[in-house]
Amino acid sequence: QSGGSSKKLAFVTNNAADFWTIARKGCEKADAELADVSVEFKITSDGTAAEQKRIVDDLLAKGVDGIAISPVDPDNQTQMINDVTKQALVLTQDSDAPNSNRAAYVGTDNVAAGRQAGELIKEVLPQGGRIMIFVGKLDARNAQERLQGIKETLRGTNVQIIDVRTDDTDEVRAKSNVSDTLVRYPDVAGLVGLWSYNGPAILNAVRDAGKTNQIKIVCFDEADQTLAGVRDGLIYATVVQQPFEFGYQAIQIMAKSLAGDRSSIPASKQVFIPTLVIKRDNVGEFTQKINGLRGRS
Amino acid sequence: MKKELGTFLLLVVLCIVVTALNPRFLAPANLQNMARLIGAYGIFSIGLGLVIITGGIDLSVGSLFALLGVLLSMMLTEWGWSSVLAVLVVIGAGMAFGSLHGFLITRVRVQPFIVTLCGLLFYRGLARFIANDETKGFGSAAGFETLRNVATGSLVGIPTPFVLLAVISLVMWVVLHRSVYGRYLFAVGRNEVAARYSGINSRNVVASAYILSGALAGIAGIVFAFYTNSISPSSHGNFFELYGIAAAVLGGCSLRGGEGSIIGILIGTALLQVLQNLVNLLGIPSSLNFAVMGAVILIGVIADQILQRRAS
Amino acid sequence: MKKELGTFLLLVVLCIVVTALNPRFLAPANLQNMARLIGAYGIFSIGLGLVIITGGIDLSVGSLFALLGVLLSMMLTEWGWSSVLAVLVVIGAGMAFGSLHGFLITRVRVQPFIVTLCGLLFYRGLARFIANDETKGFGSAAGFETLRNVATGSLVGIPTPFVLLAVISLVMWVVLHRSVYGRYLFAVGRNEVAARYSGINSRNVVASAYILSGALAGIAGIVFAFYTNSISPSSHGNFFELYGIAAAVLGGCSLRGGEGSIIGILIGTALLQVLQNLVNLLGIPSSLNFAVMGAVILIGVIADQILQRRAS
Amino acid sequence: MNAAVLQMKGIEKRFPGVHALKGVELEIHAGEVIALIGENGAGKSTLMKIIGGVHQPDSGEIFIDGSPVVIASVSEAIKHGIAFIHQELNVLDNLDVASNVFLGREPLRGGFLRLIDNRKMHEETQVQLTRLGLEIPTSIPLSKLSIAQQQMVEIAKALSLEARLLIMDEPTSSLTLSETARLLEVVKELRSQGVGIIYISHRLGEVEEIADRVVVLRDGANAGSLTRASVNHDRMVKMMVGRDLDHFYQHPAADKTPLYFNVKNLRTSRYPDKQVSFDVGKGEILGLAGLVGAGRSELAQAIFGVDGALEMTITLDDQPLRVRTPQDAIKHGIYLIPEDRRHAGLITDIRIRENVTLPALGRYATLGLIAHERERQSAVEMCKKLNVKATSVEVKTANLSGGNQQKVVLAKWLSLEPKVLIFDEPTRGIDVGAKAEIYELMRRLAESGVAILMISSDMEEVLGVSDRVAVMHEGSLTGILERGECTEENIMRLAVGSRG
Ligand SMILES: Nc1ncnc2c1ncn2[C@@H]1O[C@H](COP(=O)(O)OP(=O)(O)OP(=O)(O)O)[C@@H](O)[C@H]1O
Ligand SMILES: Nc1ncnc2c1ncn2[C@@H]1O[C@H](COP(=O)(O)OP(=O)(O)OP(=O)(O)O)[C@@H](O)[C@H]1O
Ligand SMILES: [Mg+2]
Ligand SMILES: [Mg+2]
Repeated sequence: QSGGSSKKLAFVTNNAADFWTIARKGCEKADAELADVSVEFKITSDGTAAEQKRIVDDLLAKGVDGIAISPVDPDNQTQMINDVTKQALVLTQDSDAPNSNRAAYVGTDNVAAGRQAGELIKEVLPQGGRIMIFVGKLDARNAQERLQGIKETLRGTNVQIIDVRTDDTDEVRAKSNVSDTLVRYPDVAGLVGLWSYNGPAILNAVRDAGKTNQIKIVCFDEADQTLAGVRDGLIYATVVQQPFEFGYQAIQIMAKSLAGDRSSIPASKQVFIPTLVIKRDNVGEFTQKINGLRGRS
Repeated sequence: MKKELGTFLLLVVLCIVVTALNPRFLAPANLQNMARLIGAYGIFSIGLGLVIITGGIDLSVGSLFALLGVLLSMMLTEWGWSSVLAVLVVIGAGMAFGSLHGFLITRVRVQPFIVTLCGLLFYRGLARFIANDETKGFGSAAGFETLRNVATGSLVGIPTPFVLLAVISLVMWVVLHRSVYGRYLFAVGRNEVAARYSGINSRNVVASAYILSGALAGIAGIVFAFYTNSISPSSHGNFFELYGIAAAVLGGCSLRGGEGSIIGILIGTALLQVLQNLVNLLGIPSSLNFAVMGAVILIGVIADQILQRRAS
Repeated sequence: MKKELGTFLLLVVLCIVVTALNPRFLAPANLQNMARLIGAYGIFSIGLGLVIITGGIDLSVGSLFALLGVLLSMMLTEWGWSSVLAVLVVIGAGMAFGSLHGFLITRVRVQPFIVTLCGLLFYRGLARFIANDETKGFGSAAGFETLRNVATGSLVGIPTPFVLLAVISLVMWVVLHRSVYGRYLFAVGRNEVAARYSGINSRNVVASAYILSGALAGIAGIVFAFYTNSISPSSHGNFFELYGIAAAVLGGCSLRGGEGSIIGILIGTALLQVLQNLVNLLGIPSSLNFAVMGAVILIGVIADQILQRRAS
Repeated sequence: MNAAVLQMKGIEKRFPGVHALKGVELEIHAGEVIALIGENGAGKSTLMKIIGGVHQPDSGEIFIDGSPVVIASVSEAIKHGIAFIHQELNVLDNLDVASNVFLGREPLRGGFLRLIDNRKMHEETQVQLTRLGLEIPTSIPLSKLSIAQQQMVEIAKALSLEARLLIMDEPTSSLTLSETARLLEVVKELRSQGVGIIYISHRLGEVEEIADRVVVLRDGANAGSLTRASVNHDRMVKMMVGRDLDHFYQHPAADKTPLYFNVKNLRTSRYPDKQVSFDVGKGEILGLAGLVGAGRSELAQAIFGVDGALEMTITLDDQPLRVRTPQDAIKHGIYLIPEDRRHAGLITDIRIRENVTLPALGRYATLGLIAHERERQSAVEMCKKLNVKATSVEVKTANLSGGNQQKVVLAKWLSLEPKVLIFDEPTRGIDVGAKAEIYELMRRLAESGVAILMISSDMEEVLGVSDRVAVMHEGSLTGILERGECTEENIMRLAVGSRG
């Protein structure tokens, strides 16, 4: 063994979206900063708990010291996480399993992010109106929390949620869902996309229908087209997380904890990384930053 | 026409019912949306149909869309290639993969299911690797607006994918139902041995079906890439092979080979798209989307079977 | 054994290579993990193999896992049913769906591909509807720990799914390779007419294969439900039918029917699982996961073909 | 009173567009052999399929042992003690010989588990094979057997049923003389045991030998019957065809160019250590005789490039040829008419027209597009020439009678302009009238300068048609007989392996 007491850390995603490529940059930065640590970045290709369990099992078999995982289904993976904590340090990131024995959670408060989106909708539709929400899968935790946040904020206002349309992460369906909505509800005032590809899908469909000026769009995450849409004023705003921080913080915290330093874990065991609202005024600056993180000029 | 009749009637009945429940079904905007999707799905379903007629199967198209989409985006936006070149490369790549499948199936004699299953896995992995798991897109298509218009624009109000499909179907109809080559496809699919004894180079015929399917997948891949304008390598095109195979089979192609028609495939494709459209248009909860699709197809096919049996 | 030999050799070679690269491959923990997964996948792959031997196909198992998993969770945690009853209901439901498939295929004469494709769509939709698009699970399994242990625990260090698979394979081996019923499966799959002319009730034989497959899917469904402990109705079991079919086909079952063996299916399943394990164990980038799987399978099958041809 | 084992009254059967059976009557007693004869498409097989539970009659009555029955399925027919050897092979090529013979009634052990008693099955199969003189292992898969051997397996299967009524629909169409003789012995033995046998054949010699009574069908109706005493060849022909047939075989003076088509040192993978060399003259018909499994079909396939010969030198008109695939062969004007019509000869699921034109489709096409009318006319013409009985050329080939299917196979090839034509069992299942026409056609082709190699198991045909006869035994050529030396005895002597 060359590294002597070098610690093996792993970062496990919940799917293969490019959200995670930014988190990966954070991991890599931390990895570079920390001499006695090696980081493995594992992507859960098909986004299922089954695959995640397999990855974790294999990691343990390899003798990993710490895992930062984004559980696909926290409630029901609690048991698994507890099992893992017997052999390695576990952080949850991106989505939390609060009832488990994980050492800490690093990530977004998705309900709060949903509330932010709700506020944005209220802002852009002061007179109220009917809106439709789009997402890949409704049984995903972050989808439900974001939706919950939106619903909370819009309760009692004039904004009415027609329905939630799912597309099973099929981008073609994501777009045709929007097109069909525009046909079915010609009076629809706002469209909300909860997952990263929903933003571009909404934008493209609205553009095809020639309704860019009538319909207000609010979405999540920082897909290139979403940012371009914000810049061009076609999308009102997007709520973004800071996955870079997920990766960076998670690795840092794990490394410190394994070295015996528990000071970076607060008593609540939750390290919230705030979500940002990107509108036309700050989109340029944000785009630049994100492109830098993605290694683009 | 006999075998497609049931599916066709089902399609007509569905359209009437949906129109009755929501007249917006016939709104120009809706028809355009549907036509665009029927165009895109129809193009590659025809390719799959040809392969199925030879008694084969192609599971790789969905992954191929991801791979070709990623490549297209990179060629146009990152490497600055010209539209024409990029299109040629994409279609050429589709054909190259098709030839590879054909070669493995006819010369190395690996089962089509395995060859194309490996394709499904491999191309997806390759797409993700090339794209480095990042979503690719075309931004505002600066510099290749023409290509985008050809791929997803409209021609005198008719979506170009539909126009493309019309042209392709016409050509393929002649090829399949009127040409010597088409006859050979059916012959090889029905009875490869007898075809060989009749002097047909059955290996080349089978291989060519995969090449054609690859070319059509390339064209459809371009359309899909511009339609979504965003290609996430891990999910773009997932399950599309199933839709294509389903369209072909619904339209009367038999997986045992030797049966099928272009018109049938078109009807099958249209049926699947109308079903998708209907769920949204009638405001059926998305969660029931699949259930409705499954149930309607099954009922239609059963009714068809019973009618056909009564007729004979 | 001849047909499975190639896949078997590939499996052995892979295991040796992986062990050489990372000796932890043979660590008890790793072997246990793999055995557990081989058990779960093997159980339903055997069912799919039977169906494929009759010349059919079953695309619905993945969705069935979602539906049965959701039901199981609700029965145990929401409706407070006893473990035994819940298990019986799940397996019974699997058999009921299997009978439905068998009925539609043999009596109404709808193609197996269509029937089970509709199943794939319908059961998934139903699962999502019943679960109201919420993820279901078992929490800490209070009140049915025994069931959980039976489904995913260990027996003297051997994971129970593996034990289950061993028992099921043994039984199914006798059934398929030693009993009259098994003989009829092969007969019907190769030439239904000839089988009928020999006085075999081919419709019942075919239908029974789907029922058996349904029962095995029920058992596997319970194992998977407890393995993941979380059933998200929209994605639980996605693509599993493909893995099962791939295992069977890799193990020598032909989609044209009439060929296959239990041992082959087991080898095929093991191969797919080792491939998955290998990607993680060797630290291959996840994005290349699929690509590696596809490439290894293809290379193995090609090598097998070439060897077999040289041998004859 | 001795009730008939089986009695059929007023049987009617229509298929779409075809009135196949028109009030047919048939009666058979225990220990009786009835020969059922008639032209191709007369309705023989259809009538038998009604007895066997495959088809249901539109009207009419069936009595077994005097009581009326409805035979709704094959398994019911089996329960009534009816065994059926179908005209077309119905074997499972993924199973071995014993499994085929006992399919559907495997000897059991292991009680409720219903396990197959393999040992017993193989032993009993061996008994049946020995009875038929078939020397093949009981554990060999059927896919490794020649058509004739598969046919023998199917016969063994029917015999082992120990039925009271045995239906044999052209059992000997692909068998050679010695197997046929053996089979007829077995039939006689069964008759003496009280089995009722319905025997269908176009080989009238066999009929004369075996039949207690001959029942003739013509166009789906009874055309009379002959008692044992009054059976003779001409009378049977007249009843079948409705008129006399003269000139059957013709041997014109062989006006041939020798050594036109030359095959040297041919080795097939089946018999890798045997070499075969021979030649066929331009304008000559060379008969190729031998017992079942002698390797004649393999030889033909090797020449045609189907099964890649291990070694082979062919010259045509002194030009050496390279034949690796059927396309090569066809390019050089070498054509093979295969013996297995349902497997290699025809695509039974497509129309007659499409089958007939398949080998030369390019001829009916301009720029790759098929000229439909030209194609149809040509198909109609060929069918008329060979007297194919079908409502139109648009009928699915599968719906034709066996003999008519064989005619379509011939029609596929005879419209081409071959230099070398290899026939493998050309008249399998073809009725006497049509046979005469086919022989005439072959002779005309030969006269026009084609070299013809005719593989046949029908001794009459070999003797009647060939200019010379080559004989094979277990992969090697045991001799070539000139016209004058061709006798049944000489051929048989060579066929069993003693060199001439
Ligand atoms: N399944 C079917 N569908 C339509 N027509 C059929 C079918 N089976 C037989 N026929 C027709 O019924 C007629 C009688 O056929 P059958 O097979 O009984 O003749 P056959 O006397 O056995 O002739 P062969 O000597 O050629 O075997 C033929 O005209 C045939 O085309
Ligand atoms: N695909 C095969 N694989 C292995 N052996 C085969 C195969 N096909 C045929 N054979 C064998 O080749 C031998 C020669 O068969 P072939 O058909 O050439 O004989 P034949 O003289 O034409 O006799 P027949 O009258 O039975 O057709 C048969 O005994 C058979 O066992
Ligand atoms: Mg007949
Ligand atoms: Mg032969």
